[in-house]
Amino acid sequence: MEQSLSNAFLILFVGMITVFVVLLLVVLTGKMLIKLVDNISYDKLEASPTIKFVPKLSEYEDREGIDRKKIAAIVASIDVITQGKGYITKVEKLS
Amino acid sequence: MEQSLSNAFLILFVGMITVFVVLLLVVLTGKMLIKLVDNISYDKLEASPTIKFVPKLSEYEDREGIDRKKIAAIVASIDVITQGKGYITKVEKLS
Amino acid sequence: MEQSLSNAFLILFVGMITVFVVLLLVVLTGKMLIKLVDNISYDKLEASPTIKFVPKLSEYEDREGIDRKKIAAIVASIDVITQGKGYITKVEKLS
Amino acid sequence: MEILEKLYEMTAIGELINSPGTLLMIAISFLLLYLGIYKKYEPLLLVPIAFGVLLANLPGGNMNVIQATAENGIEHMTILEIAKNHGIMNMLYYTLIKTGLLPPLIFMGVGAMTDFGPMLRNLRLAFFGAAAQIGIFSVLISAFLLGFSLKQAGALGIIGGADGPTAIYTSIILAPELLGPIAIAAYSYMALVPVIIPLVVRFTITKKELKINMKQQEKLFPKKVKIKNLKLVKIIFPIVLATLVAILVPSSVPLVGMLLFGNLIKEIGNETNRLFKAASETIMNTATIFLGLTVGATMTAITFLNQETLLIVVGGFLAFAISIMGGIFAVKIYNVFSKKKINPLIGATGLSAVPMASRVANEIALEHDPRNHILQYAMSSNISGVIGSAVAAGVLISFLS
Amino acid sequence: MEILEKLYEMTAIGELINSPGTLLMIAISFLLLYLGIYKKYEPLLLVPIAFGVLLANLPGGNMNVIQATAENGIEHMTILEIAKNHGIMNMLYYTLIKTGLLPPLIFMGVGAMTDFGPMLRNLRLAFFGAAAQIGIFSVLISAFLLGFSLKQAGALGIIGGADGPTAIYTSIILAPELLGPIAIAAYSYMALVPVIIPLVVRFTITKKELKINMKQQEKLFPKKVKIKNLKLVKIIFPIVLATLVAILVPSSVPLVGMLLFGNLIKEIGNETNRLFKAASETIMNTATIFLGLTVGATMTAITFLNQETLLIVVGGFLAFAISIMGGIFAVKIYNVFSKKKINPLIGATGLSAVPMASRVANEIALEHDPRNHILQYAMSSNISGVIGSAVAAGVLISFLS
Amino acid sequence: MEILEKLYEMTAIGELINSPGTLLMIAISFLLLYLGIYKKYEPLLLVPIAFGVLLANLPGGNMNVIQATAENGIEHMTILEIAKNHGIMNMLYYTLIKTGLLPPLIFMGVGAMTDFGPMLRNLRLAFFGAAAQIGIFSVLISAFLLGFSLKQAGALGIIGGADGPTAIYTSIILAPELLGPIAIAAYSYMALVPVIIPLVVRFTITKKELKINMKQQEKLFPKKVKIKNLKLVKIIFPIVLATLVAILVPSSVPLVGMLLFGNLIKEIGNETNRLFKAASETIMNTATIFLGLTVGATMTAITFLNQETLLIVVGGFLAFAISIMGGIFAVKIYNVFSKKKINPLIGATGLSAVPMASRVANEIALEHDPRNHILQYAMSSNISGVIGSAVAAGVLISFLS
Ligand code: NA
Ligand code: NA
Ligand code: NA
Repeated sequence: MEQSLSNAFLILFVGMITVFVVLLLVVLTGKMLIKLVDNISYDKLEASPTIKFVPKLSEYEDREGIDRKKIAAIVASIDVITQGKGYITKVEKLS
Repeated sequence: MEQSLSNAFLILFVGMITVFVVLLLVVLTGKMLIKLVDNISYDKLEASPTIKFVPKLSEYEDREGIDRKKIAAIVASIDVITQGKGYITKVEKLS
Repeated sequence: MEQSLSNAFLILFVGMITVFVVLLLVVLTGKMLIKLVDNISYDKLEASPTIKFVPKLSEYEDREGIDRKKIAAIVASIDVITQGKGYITKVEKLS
Repeated sequence: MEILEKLYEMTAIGELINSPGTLLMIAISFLLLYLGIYKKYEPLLLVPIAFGVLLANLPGGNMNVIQATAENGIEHMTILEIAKNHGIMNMLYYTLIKTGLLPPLIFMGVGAMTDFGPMLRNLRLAFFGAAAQIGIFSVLISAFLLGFSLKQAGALGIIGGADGPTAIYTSIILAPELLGPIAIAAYSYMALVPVIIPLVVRFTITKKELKINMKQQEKLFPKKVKIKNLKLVKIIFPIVLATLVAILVPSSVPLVGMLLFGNLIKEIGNETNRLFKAASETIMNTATIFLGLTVGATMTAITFLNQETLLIVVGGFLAFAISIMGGIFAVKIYNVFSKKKINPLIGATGLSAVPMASRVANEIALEHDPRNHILQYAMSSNISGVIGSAVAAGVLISFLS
Repeated sequence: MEILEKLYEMTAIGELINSPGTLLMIAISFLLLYLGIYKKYEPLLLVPIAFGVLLANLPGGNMNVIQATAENGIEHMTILEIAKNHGIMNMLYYTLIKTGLLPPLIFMGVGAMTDFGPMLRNLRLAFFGAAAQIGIFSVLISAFLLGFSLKQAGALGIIGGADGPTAIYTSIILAPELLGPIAIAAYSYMALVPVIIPLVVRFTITKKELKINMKQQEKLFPKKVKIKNLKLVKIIFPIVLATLVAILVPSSVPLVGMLLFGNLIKEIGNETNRLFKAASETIMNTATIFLGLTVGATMTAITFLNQETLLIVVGGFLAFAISIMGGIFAVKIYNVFSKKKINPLIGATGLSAVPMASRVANEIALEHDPRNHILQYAMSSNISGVIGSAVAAGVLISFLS
Repeated sequence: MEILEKLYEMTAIGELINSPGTLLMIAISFLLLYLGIYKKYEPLLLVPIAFGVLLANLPGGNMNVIQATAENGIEHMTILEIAKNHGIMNMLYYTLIKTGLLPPLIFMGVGAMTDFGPMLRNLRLAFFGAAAQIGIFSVLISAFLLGFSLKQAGALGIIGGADGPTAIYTSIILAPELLGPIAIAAYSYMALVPVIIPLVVRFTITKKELKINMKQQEKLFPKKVKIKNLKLVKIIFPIVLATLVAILVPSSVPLVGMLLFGNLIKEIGNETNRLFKAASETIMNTATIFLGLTVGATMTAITFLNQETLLIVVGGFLAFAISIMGGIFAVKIYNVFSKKKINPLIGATGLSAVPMASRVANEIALEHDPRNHILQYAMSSNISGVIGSAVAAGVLISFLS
């Protein structure tokens, strides 16, 4: 019983320390990550270097085969109409 | 064999009685229920007393709460933009 | 070991023969099938003889409880707009 | 030469030659596909069942369901052992079907797609869903006299409940060896309801009776009760009904309880929409595929091509016809004692086979009087027929298992 | 006469008379349905739990979960044996719940529906999700002193994590016999967060503190870092976090790892949209139905109507209240040492119960100053509270199981 | 002090220090995530596989798949025993993967998303899907000579089928210990098809051959047959094909049969739309998540970091390259004897890797002649290549298992 009670207190201490350490690390690594990603040029990322001559089309995207600019236009119009509370999950081409 | 045959008839009687009793009770409790609910004021119900200052928003309701007229407008605009090659499967509110 | 090697070669031969035979049969039965179906009058098929006086309504359609004429109208309008390349997957009543 | 020999051994040609019944089974599978696809007889079930028959009967594919015996000890095997020794079809069968899991899950989906509104609006008519269960018990006795065991006779009789999942659930428990033909018979006759009901009606209902106009009767003898808050009634109704049925026929709880749970999460509305979607689409559609394929896979030449199957086909038809008659005569008897007459077609739909039976009844009524729309009245006994046969199944299980 | 006897035997009326506790359980199920449907307390969970209670307690339905013991040997039964001997509810319980499968799957869905954006934009505040776990460990000690075993005390304490799946996962491992009441308590108090938080706030935060305006503080002490490429950060963050947590608290990996996997496939976007849909809808909704029904089915009169349940209800409330206080006082202490003040409500939301707690905190802040919107700040500690309690669960499991 | 000790024991830091291979595995998981997310190599599979690697290799999480041995007796454990002793990842692996369930289910989904139209319109070209399976059997022999067992060699060779589920299904049956690296190699090379095909083409096809214009050839030598009722052909085709394949290569039924069932319920249309949705979305997406995570979880430092993995990576590449060459040379030989020439790129796509290979071939053709669109022709051999490799897998399984 006494042994167990001291165990219970041990768990209290270890537990709270762990929680604090983990969330501290969450904060710290989060901040580091944000800084790190900032240093990577955003433009570099946009020009993703994937195999160029094959516009990557997983069978899923396949279906979508809709001009991205058009989608942007749609989204914009939806934003106007819904005042930003709506989004389109899918716009599909039909085969 | 004979025992079994009398069993079969027993099942026939018990079965039909049970079915009749259950459906009779369905009719009776249904009628009682309708009367009972009638006596509860409808208005009282509408003004559901749930915790008032928190407009209940399960993530799901969120999605639906979009004005239907707006959806019609969206659909129309999409049709124009995509020249009919797209359709909207879902329009969701974002939380 | 030697036994196994000869097994490996056996698998090579049997495997490639099988694959060739199966795909040959795919080609041949495919061609036969196309000819066969051609001989069946298309019109005969269209006038599917299923029980006539029951306009088939799976329980699914049931649920939607939306005027069928309205759906027809929507579909028609979509067809016009999309030049037949679009379809509506769902039209749901919102509760 | 050795290569050709090995090639031949690998194929199933030898086995096909040795067991010509297999060819017949393949033909049956093609017939079922024809009925499901071209004739549109319950395609959601008949197509997977037919494909299951096809996969199971092509020898060597290891896709046929084998019955558990004391020797093969399948009942005590782990999932992995079943899959390794008997393939994935047996694995699916022994985890999803033989456990009795899928029919209750499908009932949950059926409940989520059922609207008790028409029944609540014409509650009195729900009573006639009881009389239409008589086919179940009559055929039980006939089948027993023809030499089936009592358990098998019960499974055969339940075809007269005109409800697929109920028939499958009852067969699994009472006579799993007859599962295939019983499921086929149940779904085929449900698809044939537009033929069977008119047939029975022709011999049992007079033209005068067919012209009884329900709306007119309503006006002559108006109801007192009107439902002011239908939504609330619809929410409380499945809860109360579940309690009631569970107390009276506990063995029907896996079916009726799940049906009413599915109905409840539909009626609550937005708050439980995620559950509704899971019950009526995700789980329902997935269960339908696996149910169809595995039920089909139980039908191999040995288990299917025998006299019992023929008797099941005949017995199933009788069970249907007698059930319809039961409903019709119950209304006739009622009409003798009541001023407010009921169209006997309302009794015919007590069979269930929702909503096909109601549509057929409505069509027949309209044929005799173009203004006599009885659809919404028929739906009442139609829906109560589902509860009726599930309760009947509970009685069978409780007495025979 | 014989017929009536048989009829009576078939029904559950006899059993109901013999065990009046059953009636109380049915009443409890009605109460839970009332809370879930009418009061809208977490209906997605409370409705299936309540219906599970109803189905399980109607005797004879064979739908109640029974505890595995050495005598009944359920743990060593195959799925089919469990289903045959104890019904489908036990089959579902022993394959989906007792194996610990569903809570991680639900966490995957929660992750797929969680946006770490608000937390990343206010990372500093995430720290206060730690202090709000103190209720878990304080109640562990109190419960142990009241006579619970250490394992049971841990399972009780975890209610203070204010996270349903975490509570269920921990209970399954540490004290499966208490699963039902713990799950009910956890979800009920989560639903009662709009009552509990204001209550605790009233006794612990001054009006002046409640008026601390976070946006104003931001302007006074501006942050240095701004996130230029939030999308990329959001993709890398769950990967790094998973690695980190897994190294520090391996026993929390089934929960936290799956949460972060779900979040990753959401953040990647179109390329993994199929996985996202599976995690956030197909699997999530299906898991919710089965979790609810089976957890409810564990609560029979014998296992539920005892003193322990009462202590769990009280202990759970304490765990919630102490956790909220922990968060609040952590902020107060921080404010002593920092010029840039934080509204103590931000600490209160460290409890988790996302996003309810944040909304409640926001409402309270607005009541005292209509321009003081703290929602997005509250969301930071709110989300980190989920990670905090999953980590705490990992510690409990690692020390006690 | 004791607290710190306990803390350290709880973490996985000690284990990480003891087994540096783990760090390498974590690095590999990051690399796979990079390839899947940033390079977009088959993200639907690589992302869950990579996350599975991450979760499995962080020690202490109990999320790594362990091989079944006679000592640990996993094969004979119930689901609950596996979950309790070895965690949920092993539970999922031994019920979904090791049973061979998921690959057939994924094939059902693939079938539901495959359109046989292009193949039916250019049936003759389907024949070249056969030649492109030569890589499978050549690498089988090479691997055997390098010291792999025949079973392992077969599993390695099947990478040359360029089809993920086929590779996984074959590996599970023939050499489960190599499942991880084989799956990774298969999916990686499928993603690298845009690099591998051009490479092989450069060394094997002349510029003149690349300019062969299929449409022009059609005009010169017009086909006689035109399909009047494509819809009906598309419905009957999978039924006939299933029968045919099942008779000739029964062991390929679980794959090919399910593929064609999926295709059938798609082609029937509205009547089986619920089944189609279950096959192509609900089941497919869910299976993809669990397949990816569990396959990833098989790759721990011990099973992955060895010479065999290296040989699999090299062998897999060879199998791909030889298969492509096989297809190309089959066309070249055909062209020697036929007046109506075929572009050898059509042979290259016999590899399968649908529809990536066809797109790549089309791009190459357009590079050499901007009017030479060969996409629809390439799709014919491309789709037949899927059937070809599933049949080859059937042969391997039938001879080696
Ligand atoms: Na019925
Ligand atoms: Na928490
Ligand atoms: Na291939």
